[in-house]
Amino acid sequence: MYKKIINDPDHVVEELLEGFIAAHARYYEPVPGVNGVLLRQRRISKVTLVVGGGSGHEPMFAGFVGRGLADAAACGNVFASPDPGTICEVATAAHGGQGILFLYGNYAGDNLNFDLAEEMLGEEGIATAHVRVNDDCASAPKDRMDDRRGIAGDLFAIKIAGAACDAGLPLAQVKAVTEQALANLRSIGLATAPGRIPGAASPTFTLDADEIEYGLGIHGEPGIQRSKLASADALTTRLYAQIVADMPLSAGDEVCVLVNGLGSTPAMELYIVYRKLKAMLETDGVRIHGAEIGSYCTSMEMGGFSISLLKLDAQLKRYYDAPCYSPYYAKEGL
Amino acid sequence: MYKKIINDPDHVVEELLEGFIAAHARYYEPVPGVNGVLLRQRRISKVTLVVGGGSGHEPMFAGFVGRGLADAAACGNVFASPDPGTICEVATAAHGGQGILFLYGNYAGDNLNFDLAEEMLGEEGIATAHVRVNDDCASAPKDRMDDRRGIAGDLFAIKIAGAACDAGLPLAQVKAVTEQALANLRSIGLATAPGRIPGAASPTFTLDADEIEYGLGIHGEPGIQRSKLASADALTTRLYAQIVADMPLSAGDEVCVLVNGLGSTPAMELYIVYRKLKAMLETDGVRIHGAEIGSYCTSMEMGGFSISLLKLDAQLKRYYDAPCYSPYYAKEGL
Amino acid sequence: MQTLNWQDAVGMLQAIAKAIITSKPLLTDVDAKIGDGDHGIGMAKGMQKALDKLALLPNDSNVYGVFAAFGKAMLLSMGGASGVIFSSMFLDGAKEQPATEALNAPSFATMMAKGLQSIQARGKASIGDKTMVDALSPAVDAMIAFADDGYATMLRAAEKAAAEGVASTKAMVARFGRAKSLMERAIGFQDAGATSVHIMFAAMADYAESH
Amino acid sequence: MQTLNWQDAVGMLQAIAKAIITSKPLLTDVDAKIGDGDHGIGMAKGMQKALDKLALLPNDSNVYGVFAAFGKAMLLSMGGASGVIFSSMFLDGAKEQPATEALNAPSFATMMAKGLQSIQARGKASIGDKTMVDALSPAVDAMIAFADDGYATMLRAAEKAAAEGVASTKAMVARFGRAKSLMERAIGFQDAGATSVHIMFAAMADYAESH
Ligand SMILES: Nc1ncnc2c1ncn2[C@@H]1O[C@H](COP(=O)(O)OP(=O)(O)O)[C@@H](O)[C@H]1O
Ligand SMILES: Nc1ncnc2c1ncn2[C@@H]1O[C@H](COP(=O)(O)OP(=O)(O)O)[C@@H](O)[C@H]1O
Ligand SMILES: [Mg+2]
Ligand SMILES: [Mg+2]
Ligand SMILES: [Mg+2]
Ligand SMILES: [Mg+2]
Repeated sequence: MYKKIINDPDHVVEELLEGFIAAHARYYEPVPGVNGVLLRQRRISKVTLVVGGGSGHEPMFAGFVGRGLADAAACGNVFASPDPGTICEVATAAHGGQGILFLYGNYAGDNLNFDLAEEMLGEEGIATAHVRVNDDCASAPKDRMDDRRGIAGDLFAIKIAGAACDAGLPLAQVKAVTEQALANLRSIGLATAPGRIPGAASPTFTLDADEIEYGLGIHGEPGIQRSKLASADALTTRLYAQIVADMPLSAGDEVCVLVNGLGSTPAMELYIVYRKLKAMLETDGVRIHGAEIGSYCTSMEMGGFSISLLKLDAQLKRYYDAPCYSPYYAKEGL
Repeated sequence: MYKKIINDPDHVVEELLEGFIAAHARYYEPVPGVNGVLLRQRRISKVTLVVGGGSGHEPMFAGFVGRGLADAAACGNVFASPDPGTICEVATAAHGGQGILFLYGNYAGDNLNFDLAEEMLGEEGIATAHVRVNDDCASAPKDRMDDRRGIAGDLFAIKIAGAACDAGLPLAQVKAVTEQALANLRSIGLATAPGRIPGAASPTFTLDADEIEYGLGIHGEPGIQRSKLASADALTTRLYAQIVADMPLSAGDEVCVLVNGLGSTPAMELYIVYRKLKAMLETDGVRIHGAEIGSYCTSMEMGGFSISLLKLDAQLKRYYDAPCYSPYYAKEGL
Repeated sequence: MQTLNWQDAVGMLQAIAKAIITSKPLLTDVDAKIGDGDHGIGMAKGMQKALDKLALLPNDSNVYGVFAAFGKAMLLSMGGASGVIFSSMFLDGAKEQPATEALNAPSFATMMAKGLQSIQARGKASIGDKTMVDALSPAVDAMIAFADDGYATMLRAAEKAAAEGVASTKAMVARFGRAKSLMERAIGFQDAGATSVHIMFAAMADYAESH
Repeated sequence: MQTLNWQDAVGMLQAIAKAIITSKPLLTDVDAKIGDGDHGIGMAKGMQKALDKLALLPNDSNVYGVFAAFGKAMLLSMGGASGVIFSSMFLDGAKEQPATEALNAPSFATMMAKGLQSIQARGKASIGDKTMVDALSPAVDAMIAFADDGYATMLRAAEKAAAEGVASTKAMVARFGRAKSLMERAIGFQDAGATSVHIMFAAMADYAESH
């Protein structure tokens, strides 16, 4: 059993959320009886944004509940979608009367559970819609976009969707804006070390001393190739090439960039990656409008990182620039 | 050699800072020729706060350059104090004319280099003072406070000192306020896994599968005891007891709390620790005024965490509550 | 065992739950190979909650109610793909059925067939997609084929069919779940959910043979 | 070698730098035991910068200038405790000295003694505190004692004294540097900085004996 600072592997999510909500009590309140996080000062005259998914990716998802971001998060067990009962409770508690957009990663488990929850809410007359984040361009070929997983790009999806809700758009339009963000969003990552699930006897995969898993998912799903470790610049070059092959960029384009650490990779390394990414974007004549560097979407001590690029249009840029605040993601107005 | 996403171990700090300043270019500018970070929109009619120390603790120190925080950071190599030339260049570039407070951890290397820099600045007629952070109550007995190391509590010291500078206090008073913060600040940590210095052949220490290093420093300095891993609640209880033995708390006291991850420990575990800490403080009748949970002061993939408690008085509370903004530490005004 | 009464249903479902809980490490290992390694954790958790539910369930004699309660407890506690999929196996065939004090083997087979239908409607997986359907679908076929031979024979046949189904998943590329991104690299490994289905049928067959 | 001229000073300092760079892993290991494991990295980096400096240094014949330049390059590149401490060893005894084309052994010993003095003024460490002073102080004593016997004898005596100094640190509890928080747990391990001092004197003695 790997060393974990926990009490009981079967109760990590409950205890994590208890600590999380207590630590940020100024901003959050619990949803009685289920694993969820609710924004205290939520606006009611707008579409409600509910995010969620498996736990173990902290600060994703609960850390992006905040002003200008999500109104609530429904939290599953480690690496498992929340159940439909949890999703319904959280959504009902958060609902401001203008309908609910569910935003979550495109995984079989999440899809099934959120769909069931939408069915249940629909029976109660609550308008709902969903957008499934599918930014990981390593997870399926381009002609099977619906099969792609959601990874760290979720951060940008939540940012845009949250701002669109705050702008007062109706549900269908919030959904359309969020889908536009996804159409312009690509991510790809690699791992140097596996994650460690509380209570699991072994890590999520094993790698030799000089190996990396290229294109892997944030639950340790194997990627598209097991490769050799290379320099930060070489790895970044390879990942960038793969993204632009999938979503071409032209000189004059503007992007937002996310270099996301998967858990145990030091910020030092993420900045070294960003340094190279920036150089390549500059060479290609692409302007970087915003950059987020940090471990926003993690995988239980996994080592490695992902890169996400969000290609901006005027609308996406406006929503990206809107101020927001959560303990993990604060943006001053511009 | 451990897996690192770097290019050349001898240039990690330069490349890290290049990426860091570029990623947050809205806020930061470089100090030509040396490893330093300078706040762009620094106010000049106030005492200048310069922090610094060895690199490898990211986001500490550079990540706490910001509005209401530090004006600049002087960055050494990994786990080594910056040299006096670097400190002088950074301080001179940041100086607003009202004198400079240097705030750094109490380590032989930092003390020697910052002292030399102060000598050099003094020769140029610049008023300087320093405060050495010594929050780690595991690093020396109470009758040898001057021998204690600085660890994650640095965050609170920077927060208070930055607010005191912003309040327009003269240098001597900024120093006095910061010393008062340190008098009321205690930290203690433990490690479950060692750090990995880029280029080093082996980790900073080794631990058996069920061992922890109790009371260790943020460079992997051995602690006061090698113990067995226990539950999060048991470990937290032990650390809390050690802090209150050193700095007694009474019912009615108010504190700010920091649960700091050392690098690879998931936020999940930090919140589980906080949950217990909060319960114990409540039992003791101590009010938690603010809580920071995150990996603010890291140690190159080290596993484990530390707890810091800042006992508030009216003045410290006012400065803690002042708004601040850096990409790693944003506080809205209350 | 000719018909299944309330007590039998509870006993058989308890046997299923205990078998899955015991197999937690195995299921986790199987899932770790081509998935995310949590299948054993999620299933064991759901089974524990379902056991807790059974322990509190008032005996109203309605057999369908036992299966529905068991499935509902799984649905509301497991999460994950398997939460919906595996709870449907018990819940969807049993819910909204008229109360019955004794379920005969053909009705049992029908209930499981409905569960399978619902699973396929929700999850969209067919035979050959490397999911639990590859074990459940042949098991349901076997149940229907042997329904007239009584519970023991029917369930043993289903168990054998499920075992073959599990083995068949080794050769498959996954079209659902986390393993699908692996493509050809998934070949050679059996599906975790199918493995659970087989464990469940083995427990049912054992129970039927000894009661 | 009776006196040390500009070329000798460069050659000897190059020998020191190369010896430290070669010993980087050793020094790092020694520091890792009771410190933070970076001593070899910092020293090697400083020595490389000092080597680079020497390579560009115009030959103005002033021997003290070579030592001062070497020390200054260390000071401005190393950081850490060892940056100030070890640069002082060369810089503080040499700076502000009148230019000299040939340094005799007694003057060399005096220069090193001044360096030691400055190190102790800055770092506050005395003999017995488990620092590089435990190697440098006896080495300086030996240099003064053997200064009249010429460079080779003087430096070999200093090297031997430094070696004994290193050995003596094993029994000590640290009062400075990161090892001090270890208290009794530091006993049994030698000090990293003292180890560097010995390596430097060994390189100097070898150089003097072969030139
Ligand atoms: N669409 C689907 N239809 C049927 N079964 C599925 C489907 N998706 C996944 N499964 C089953 O669920 C199993 C994985 O369960 P589990 O590991 O608990 O969930 P997750 O994939 O969310 O981690 C797979 O082995 C597969 O048998
Ligand atoms: N105050 C001091 N006086 C003399 N030498 C010291 C002092 N503090 C530290 N040292 C020396 O520096 C060495 C450590 O150097 P190094 O590892 O490079 O720096 P750091 O301790 O900053 O990591 C110690 O082994 C010791 O010999
Ligand atoms: Mg899962
Ligand atoms: Mg050091
Ligand atoms: Mg799984
Ligand atoms: Mg050291």
